[in-house]
Amino acid sequence: MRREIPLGITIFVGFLAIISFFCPPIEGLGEDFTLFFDIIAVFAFFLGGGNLVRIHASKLIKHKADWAYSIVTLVGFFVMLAVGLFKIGNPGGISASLTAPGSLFSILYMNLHLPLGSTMYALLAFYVASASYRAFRAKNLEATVLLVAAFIILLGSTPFGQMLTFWMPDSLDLLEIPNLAVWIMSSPNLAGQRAIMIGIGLGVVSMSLRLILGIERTYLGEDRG
Amino acid sequence: MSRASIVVLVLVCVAFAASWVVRAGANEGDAAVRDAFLVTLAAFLTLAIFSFMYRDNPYYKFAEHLFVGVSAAYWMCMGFWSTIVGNLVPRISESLSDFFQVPYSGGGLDFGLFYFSYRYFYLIPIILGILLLMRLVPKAGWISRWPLAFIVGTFAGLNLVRYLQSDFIIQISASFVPLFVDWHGFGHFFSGLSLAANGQFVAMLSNLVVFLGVICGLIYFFFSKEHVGWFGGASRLGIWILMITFGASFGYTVMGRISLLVGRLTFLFGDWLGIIG
Amino acid sequence: MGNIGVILMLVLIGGGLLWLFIRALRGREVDRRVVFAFILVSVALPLLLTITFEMKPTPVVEALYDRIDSLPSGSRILISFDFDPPMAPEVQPMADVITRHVLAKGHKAIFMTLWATGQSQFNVTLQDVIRADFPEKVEGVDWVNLGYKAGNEGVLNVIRTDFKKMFPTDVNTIPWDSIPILRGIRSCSDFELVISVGGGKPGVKEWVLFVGDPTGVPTAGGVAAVVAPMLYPYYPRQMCGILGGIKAAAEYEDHFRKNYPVFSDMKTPALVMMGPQTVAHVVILAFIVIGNVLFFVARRKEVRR
Amino acid sequence: MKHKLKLILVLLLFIWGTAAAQSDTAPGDAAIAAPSIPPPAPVTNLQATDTDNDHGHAITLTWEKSTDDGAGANAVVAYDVWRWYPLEMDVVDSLRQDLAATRDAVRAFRIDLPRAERALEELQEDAAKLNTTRFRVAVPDVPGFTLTVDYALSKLADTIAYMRDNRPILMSRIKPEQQELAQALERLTQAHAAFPQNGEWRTIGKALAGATSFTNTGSKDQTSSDFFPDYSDLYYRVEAVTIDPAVRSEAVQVGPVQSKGQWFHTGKIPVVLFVVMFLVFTVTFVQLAKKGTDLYVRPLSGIEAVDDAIGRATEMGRPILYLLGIGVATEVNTIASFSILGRVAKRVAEFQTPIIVPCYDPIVMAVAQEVVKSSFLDAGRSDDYRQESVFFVTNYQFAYVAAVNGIMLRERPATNIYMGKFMAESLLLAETGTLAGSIQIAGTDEIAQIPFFIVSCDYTLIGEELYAASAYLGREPVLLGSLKAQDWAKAVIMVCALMGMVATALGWPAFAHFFQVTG
Repeated sequence: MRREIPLGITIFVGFLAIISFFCPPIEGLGEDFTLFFDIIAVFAFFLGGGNLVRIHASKLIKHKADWAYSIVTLVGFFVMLAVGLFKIGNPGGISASLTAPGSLFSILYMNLHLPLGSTMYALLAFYVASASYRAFRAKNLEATVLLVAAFIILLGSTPFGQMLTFWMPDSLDLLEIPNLAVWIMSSPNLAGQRAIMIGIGLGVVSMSLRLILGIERTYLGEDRG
Repeated sequence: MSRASIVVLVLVCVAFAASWVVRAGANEGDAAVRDAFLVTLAAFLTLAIFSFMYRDNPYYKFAEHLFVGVSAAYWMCMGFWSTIVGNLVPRISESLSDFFQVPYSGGGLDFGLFYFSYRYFYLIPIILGILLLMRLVPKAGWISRWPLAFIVGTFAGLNLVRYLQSDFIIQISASFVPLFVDWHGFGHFFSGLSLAANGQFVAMLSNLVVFLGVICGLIYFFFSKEHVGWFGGASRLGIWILMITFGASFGYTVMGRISLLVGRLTFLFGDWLGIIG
Repeated sequence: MGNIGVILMLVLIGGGLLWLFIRALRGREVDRRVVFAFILVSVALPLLLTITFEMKPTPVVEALYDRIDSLPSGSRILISFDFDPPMAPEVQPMADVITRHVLAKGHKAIFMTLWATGQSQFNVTLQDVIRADFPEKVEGVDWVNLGYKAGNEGVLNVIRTDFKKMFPTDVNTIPWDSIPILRGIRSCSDFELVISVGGGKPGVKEWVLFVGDPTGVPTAGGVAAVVAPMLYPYYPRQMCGILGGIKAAAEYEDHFRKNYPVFSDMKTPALVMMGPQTVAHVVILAFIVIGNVLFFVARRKEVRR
Repeated sequence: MKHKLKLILVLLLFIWGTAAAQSDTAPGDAAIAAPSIPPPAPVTNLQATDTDNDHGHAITLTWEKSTDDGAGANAVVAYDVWRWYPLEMDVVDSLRQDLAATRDAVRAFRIDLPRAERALEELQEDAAKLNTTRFRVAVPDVPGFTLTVDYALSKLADTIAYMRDNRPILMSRIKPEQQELAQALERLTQAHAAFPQNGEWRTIGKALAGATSFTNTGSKDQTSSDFFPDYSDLYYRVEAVTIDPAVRSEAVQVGPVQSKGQWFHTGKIPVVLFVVMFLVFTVTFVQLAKKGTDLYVRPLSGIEAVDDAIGRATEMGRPILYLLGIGVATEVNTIASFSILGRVAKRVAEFQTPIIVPCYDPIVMAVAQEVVKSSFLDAGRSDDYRQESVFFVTNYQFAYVAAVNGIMLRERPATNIYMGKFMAESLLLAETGTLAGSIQIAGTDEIAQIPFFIVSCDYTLIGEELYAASAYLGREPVLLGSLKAQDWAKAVIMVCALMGMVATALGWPAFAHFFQVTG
C-alpha cells in the first residue's frame, strides 16, 4: 500500500492535468495546481530551514572545520527571518509590502543580498575569459568548429569586426564579419537550437509519459521499473 | 592564525573604518553615518567575493556563509508573504484576510453544473503540505510521498501537453520553409548568383541550412540506431551544426557577462569611491 | 588628457598581451589569475576613461524600433519589467530606452512586472526617464504602472483573457475602471504591442508562449545576451523584434538618439558600456589566439619527440 | 509629524457619509436632428452562436456587411451591437453592489476601529504630556490645513462610537444580502425567457466598419459586475451607423441564443493526435521490451564515464559531488535528475564511496533524500546511508553557487556530476570544479548553458540525452522501450518536416495549417 497509493495519485492527477488542457471549463486547473505547488513549497521551507539550522548547529557544537563561520550563517538567517516574518522596521506596518522602500528588510536586501549576488554573478566575466583561453583550442574537428563560430560571433560584437572586412564588395558582403555573425545566429544557430528544442520537447514528453504511466518511479524512492 | 593573516585583517579593518568615516563626511542628511556604513559594507562584501578569484580565503568564507543564511531567510519570508498571505489567505478565510489586511477574494471553480468554493478547494495544498512535514516524524515518513506524488503527477501532465504544443508542434511547423525563394528559373538564379547578405542565393542557402540542420541535428539524437553509413554521416553533420550553435551561443553570452562586471565596477568606482559620475 | 589615458591603456594592455604571446611561442602557459587581471584592467580602464563607439542597428533591433515608430501615436503598449537587480546592468538600459521611445512617440505605456524585484527596477526607470524627460506626461493618462503579481506564467494565463481579474487596481490601488488609459482594455489582445524586458524565467519566452502565440498580439522582447540565441527561433513569426544584450541596447540607443535629436544628450548607459565591452572582447579574442598558439607549439614538440 | 497618521482617521469620518451613497445616471437626451442623409442598408444574415472552444459565458455574432459599408455619403462607419437585458439584471447588479459595500464597510471597521482607538489614546497621551489641548495638528495630503486638537479628539470619539454601534448591524446584514443575491441570480434564466417583457435593449459594443463579427463575453464569476449568464435566452440586435450617429439602419434582431462551455477544445486536436501517437508508441515498445525483444541503444560517452568516475573516486578515497541544479520538483529536468541520482547512488553504495548532494530547493531535498536512501537499501547497504549527505543549502542561485564552490575547494571531490536545470551558475561551478581538479560530467536541457558545460566539463549530456540517461543507466527493458518510442516519434517529425517542405514548395498551405494550434 505504501507504494501503490502514491503511484495511484501520480497517475490520477497526471491524467487530470492533461484533460484540463483540452477541456475549456477546467482549463484554469493548471493555474490552481501551480499555486498548490507554491503553497506546498512554503511548507517545505520548514524542512529546508530546519535542515540548514541543524547542519550549521551541529557543525558549531562538534567544532568541525570552519565551525566559526556557521555562526555567521545562523545569525544572518535568524536576523533576516525575524525582520521579514514580523516586518520589523517596516514603516507601513503589516499592510505595507515586505520590500517597501525604507523598510529594514529592503535595506538588508539592498546592502547584503544584492551586492553579494551581483558580485557572484559578475565573477562570470572572469570565468568566461579563463574558460575561453583554456578550452577553445583546435584539438579536433568539432572543437575547431566550436572555436571558429565563437570567434566570429565575438569579433562581430565589436566594432573591429566591421573595420576588418568593410572592403568586401557588395556581392560578397555575407562574408563581412558583422553580417556573417548575424547569419550564423539566424541560420545554423537557429537550426541547432530548433533541433535541440524539439529533442528536449520529445524528452520531456517521453519522461512525463513514463511518470504518468508509472514506468519511471525512482522519484518515489523505488528503483524497479 | 598566521602573522601575515593578522596583518591583513588589521589592514582590512582600518580600510573599512577609514571608508566609513570618509563616506560619512561626504554624505549629507540624517542618515549619513548609517548610509556610509551600508555602502562600505556592500563594497567590502563585493571585494570579499572577488577575492575568491585569487584563492579561497577567510573573507570569502565569511561572505559565503553570510550569503547562505541571509538568502535562505529572504526567500522564506518572500514565500510566506507572497504565497501564503498574498494568495492562500485571500482565498480561504475572510477574517485572516482582515488580520493581514489583504483583500478577501473568495471565488471558486465553476464547472457549469456545480460550484466548488476555494474555501474548501484550497484546503488540499494545506493538507498536502502538512503531509510533507510528516517526514520529521520517523515512523510516518512514508506518508510524505503522497504530496511528492501529487506534485510530480500534476506537472508531468501539464508539461507533457505544454511542451508538445509550444516546443514541439510549433517548432516543427516553423521549419516548413520554402527551399526555392523568389524562384524565376535557373537562368535568373545563376545570373544573379552572389554572396550578398540579402540576395536570393543566401536566402535559399539559409533555408537549406535550417532545414538540413534540424534534420541532421535530430538524427544525432537517435538513440536506438547505430550511427554508421549515411546515417552516421548525417549525424556527424548534425554534431557540427550543434557545435556552431554552442560556439555562437557562447560568443554571444560573453557580451552579457562583461556588462555585469561593468555594473559591479560602476558600483565600486561610483557609489563607493565616487570617482566616476 | 583623455587621449593620453587611452594611449597608455592601449600600450599597457597591448604590451602585456604581446609579452604573453611571445611566452606562448616558447610554450609557457598563462596562469588563470593573469587572465583575470587582464579582464579587470580591460573593463576598469575604459570605464574610467569613458570610451564610446558608433553603432549601426542590426535588423532584429531595427525591427522593434520600426514597429514602435510606425504605430500611430496613442497606441497602447504593454511593457513588462521581468528582471532583478543583478541582471539590471544588462537590461535596464533597454527598458529605459524603450520607455523613452514609446513616450516620445506619444504612445500610451502600461507597465507591469512578473518579478517581485521588477518593481524596484521600474522605479529606476520612473526616476531616470519618465519623471526626468517627460514631466508633462500624466500618470493614469499617458502611462500607468500596474505593479507586481505573484504567479509567474499563471499571471500570463489569466491576463491573456482577463486583465482586470489579475490587476483589479494599479500599483497605487487606484481601481482599474477609474484609470483613463485602461478604458477598453479587457485582455492582452487589446494592446498594439507587448514588450517584455527580462533575462530569466518567467521572461520573454513565457510571454511568447502564453500571450503572444495564443492571442496573436505582436510580442517583442529585450533580454540578456545569454537568452537571446534561444529566442531567435521565434523571430520573425512569433516575435516582432529582439534586443539581445548590451550591444543591441547600444544600437537602439544610438539609432533612437539620431532620429530624435531632442534626446541627443540623453544618458546612454549601454553605449558607455560598449567601451569596456569592446576592449574586453578583444582581450578574450587575444587569449583564444594565445591558447591556440600554445596548443600548436605543444603538439609540434610532441610530434618531434 | 507623528499626528499625521492619526488624522487620516479624522478624515475618514468626513468621507464616511458617502459609504452608502448611490448615484443615478440620467440617460442623455441626444438632440434629434433631421437626417440629412438616407439611412444605410442593414446587415444581412445575422447569426448568433455560442462561442466555440471556451468555458462558456460568451456569444459570437456574425453578419454580412451592409451594402453601404465602403463608400458613399451614407457609408457605414461602425456597427452598434445591442443586447436585451431583463430588468432583473439590474436587480442583481444593485444587490451585488450592496453586498460589496456592506463587506467593505465591515472590513474597514474591523481594520480602522482598533486604529482609531489607538490614535485616540495616543492623541490623549500627547495632550496630557504637553498639558494642553491648545495645539493644532496637520492634516496629511492637505498642505497648510490644520485642526485643533480638541476638535480632532471629539471627532475621533464620534467616529469610534459610530463604528462600535454600526458594526454588528452591518455584519448581520451580510447573510440575508447574500441569500437575496443568490435568489435573484436564480431568477435570471426565467427573466431572460420572458423576452420581450420587463426588459430593455442596451448597447454593448461597437464593431468598426468592415467587421463582420463581434464577440460578447463576460465574466464567469457571479460576483463580478460583468457576469454573463450561461444557459439563458439572449437576444441581440445589430445596427449599421453612419458618420452621423443619428442616421442608422434599421435594427436586425437575432435570438434566442444560449452560451455554454464546451467539453473539448477542437483547436487543440493536433496536440491530442500527438499525445495519442506517443502513447501508442510508448505502450507498444514497452510491451515488446517486456516480451524480451532485444533493443539496441547506441553508447553515450557521458553515461559510460559515470561508472569510471565513481571508480576513480573510490580509488582516490574522495567523495562524489552530485548537483541537481536549481530546478524545483515540478520541472521534468529535475525529475530526470532524480532518476539519474538513484542509479548513481546505488553504484556509490556498492563501491562505498561517500556522496555529497547539496540541494537548492527543500522539496528537491526531500525527494533526493528518499531516492538516495532507497538506493542504499537496494544495494544492501542501508547502514551506510547518512541523511546529512543530502542537505539543503539555500534557495537563491548565487548563494547556492557560493556555498557549492566552497565545498568544491574544501572537500575536493574526485568527481562532480551536474544533472538537471542549470542557469548562469553553470560556468561558475564547472570552472571551480576544474580548478579543484575533479572529473566533471554534466547534463542539462538549458540550451544557453550547454556550451559552458561543453568547454569546462569532461563529458556533457546535451538536451534530450539528459532524459535518456536514466533509461541508459537503469538498463531495464521497459525504459529502453520508451527510448525506442522516442526515436519513432523523431522519425515521424522528420517525415512531417520533409512533407511540410514539399507542401510549401508546391504551395499547399493546408498541410502547414494542420499544425496550427489555437487557444
